[in-house]
Amino acid sequence: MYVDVDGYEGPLDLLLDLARRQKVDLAAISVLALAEQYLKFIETVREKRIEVAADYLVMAAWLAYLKSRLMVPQAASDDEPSGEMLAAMLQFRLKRLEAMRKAASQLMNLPRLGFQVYARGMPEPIEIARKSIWEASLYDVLKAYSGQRERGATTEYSPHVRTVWSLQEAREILQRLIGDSFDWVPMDTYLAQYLLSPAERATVRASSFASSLELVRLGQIDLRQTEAFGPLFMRRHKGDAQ
Amino acid sequence: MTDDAMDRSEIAERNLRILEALLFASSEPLAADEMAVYLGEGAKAGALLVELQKRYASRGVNLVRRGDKWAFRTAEDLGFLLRRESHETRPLSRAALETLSIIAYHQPATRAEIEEVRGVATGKGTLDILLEVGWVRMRGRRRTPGRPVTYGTTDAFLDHFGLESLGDLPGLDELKGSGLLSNRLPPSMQIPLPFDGALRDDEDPLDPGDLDGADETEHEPGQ
Amino acid sequence: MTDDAMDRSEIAERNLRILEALLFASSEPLAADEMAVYLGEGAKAGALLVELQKRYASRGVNLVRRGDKWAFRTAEDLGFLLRRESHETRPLSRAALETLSIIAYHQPATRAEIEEVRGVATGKGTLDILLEVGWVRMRGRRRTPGRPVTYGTTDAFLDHFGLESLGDLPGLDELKGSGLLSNRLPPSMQIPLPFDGALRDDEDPLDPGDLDGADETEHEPGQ
Repeated sequence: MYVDVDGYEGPLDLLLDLARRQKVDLAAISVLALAEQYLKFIETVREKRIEVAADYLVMAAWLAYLKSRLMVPQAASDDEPSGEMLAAMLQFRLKRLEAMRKAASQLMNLPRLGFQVYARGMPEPIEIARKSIWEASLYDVLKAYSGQRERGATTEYSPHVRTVWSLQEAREILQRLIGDSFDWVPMDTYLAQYLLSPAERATVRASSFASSLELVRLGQIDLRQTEAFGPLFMRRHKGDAQ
Repeated sequence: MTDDAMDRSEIAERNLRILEALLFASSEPLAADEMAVYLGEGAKAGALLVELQKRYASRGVNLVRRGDKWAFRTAEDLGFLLRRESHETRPLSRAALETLSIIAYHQPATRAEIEEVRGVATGKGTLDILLEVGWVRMRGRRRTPGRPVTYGTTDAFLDHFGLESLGDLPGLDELKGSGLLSNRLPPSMQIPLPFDGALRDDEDPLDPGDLDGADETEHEPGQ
Repeated sequence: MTDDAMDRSEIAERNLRILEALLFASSEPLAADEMAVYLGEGAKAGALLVELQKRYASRGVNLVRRGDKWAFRTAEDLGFLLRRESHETRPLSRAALETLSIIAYHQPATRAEIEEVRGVATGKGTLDILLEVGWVRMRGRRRTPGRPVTYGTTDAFLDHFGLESLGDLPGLDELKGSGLLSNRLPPSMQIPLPFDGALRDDEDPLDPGDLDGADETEHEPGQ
């Protein structure tokens, strides 16, 4: 969770404020003193058990490093930037931030539109008469035509939905009709009432036959046919008697 | 010019500048009284406004009086600057495309005939657009009860779609060949030969007034 | 004066009137090109605008230049008269203000560069507000790893702050001299100037979709 440290906008802002308290030109500040002040400030804040945002801690670590570079004489073989170089960099960043702050306030002090300078209060809008140019290609026209004719054709040739007996349906009906009858009865007799409609005859027979085979497999009924294309007889399976 | 006179003209100029700025920035016309409070003491707003009006009389913007209020307005002769025509290309709607294609193949076709092929009622706007674009025209009136208007295509239609004549519209076999029509269509299906010659035997000429922009009224789709 | 010369001056007057009318009618600055189409053939909009600017220089309303555009605005010295009470806009936050000035002086600038100057992550909403007000725009993408979006100011920014061009930014020369617009130390090497022209060598155009209101996503401050 980010906790704003006393209303500062980040570590650089805090540093800038501390530097200003030195009451000297930024070019003349003591970076070493500034680093110490910053570290002390962060320490105080942490003692108050205020959580400090990571940015501030990163800066603190960097300043501690800077401090050590400034205080310890550089070895000749040292590849790292000198303390003076780091200090100058920090000074530059502070000056740059301060300059941008100043620029911002100068900007806001300019004669601004709507504050010191005004635009026409009653602008006269330009009326635009929109004229459409319609676009279509021959392909679009042909596609539109074909599409419609196909739509028309399909609806013409699918006039009615046929009743289809599902296998499940046929099986339930057969089980109900055969019931406990152990007499051989032709399938068509059982289905007589459903075979009246010529449109449904085929589906009723086909589904019932398929279901009866399933019922035989389950050992619920027996099937018998005495001759080719002869009537199909069904009865309840004997072994299944109660 | 005496010093005094110069001062006075300087003061007048300053007051004129103030009036200009006030009138320019105001979002509504201003009365002389309203503006007077911004002027130097003793200034006569009315007289200054008349002076300002004179100065702008020949400019592109004039100071005009509306009742007892004043405002800057574009000079009347330059009003055309504020009206602009914009041309935008827009694709034809699907309904318009369908209607156009039916008229193209089935012409002369009445609105009822178009609707029969489309399977939906044709909104008034759809035919209007096609008439306005100039691709469709009213040909005549069918000699049947209700005397419905017959529609056909125009030369502009041929021109736009790059056709030399209606005979160039692809027929059934060509539409099938190009894949636009499927091959599974019933053999009974036919595509008419479009006809855009003179009036047919079952067509009367249009009634006087038919072309005055009024659409046929005999047939309003009930939806 | 010869007839020819008179004709020419009449034509010029007419063109000036047209420019006046167009510029008065619009509350937004207009580009010379936009207006040129309304002028007579061969008219030089640029020269005419400079002439018009001269004529209005001492008036209560001035013709001002904002980037490539022109607009009539009330004279700065009369601002105190026109101050409107109702014009209460929420002032920009300090963060937004700083971000604006960094973008103005360092443009084109990426979010990382803005954060480098401020020394703090840019909260969500800071850049958004500037984009929404219309003072800042996404210019392109920097041709560096991650292709960060580059930000710059808009014509509306110039218009709002009454700047003819970015060269008029207050204190710019001083900042240039001190090297504070540089990203690098020492500042003597190269001093970048705020730049709102076409894309630079190290900028790519924005990706499609960049301007759909979505902010760049490649850089989300972790806080």
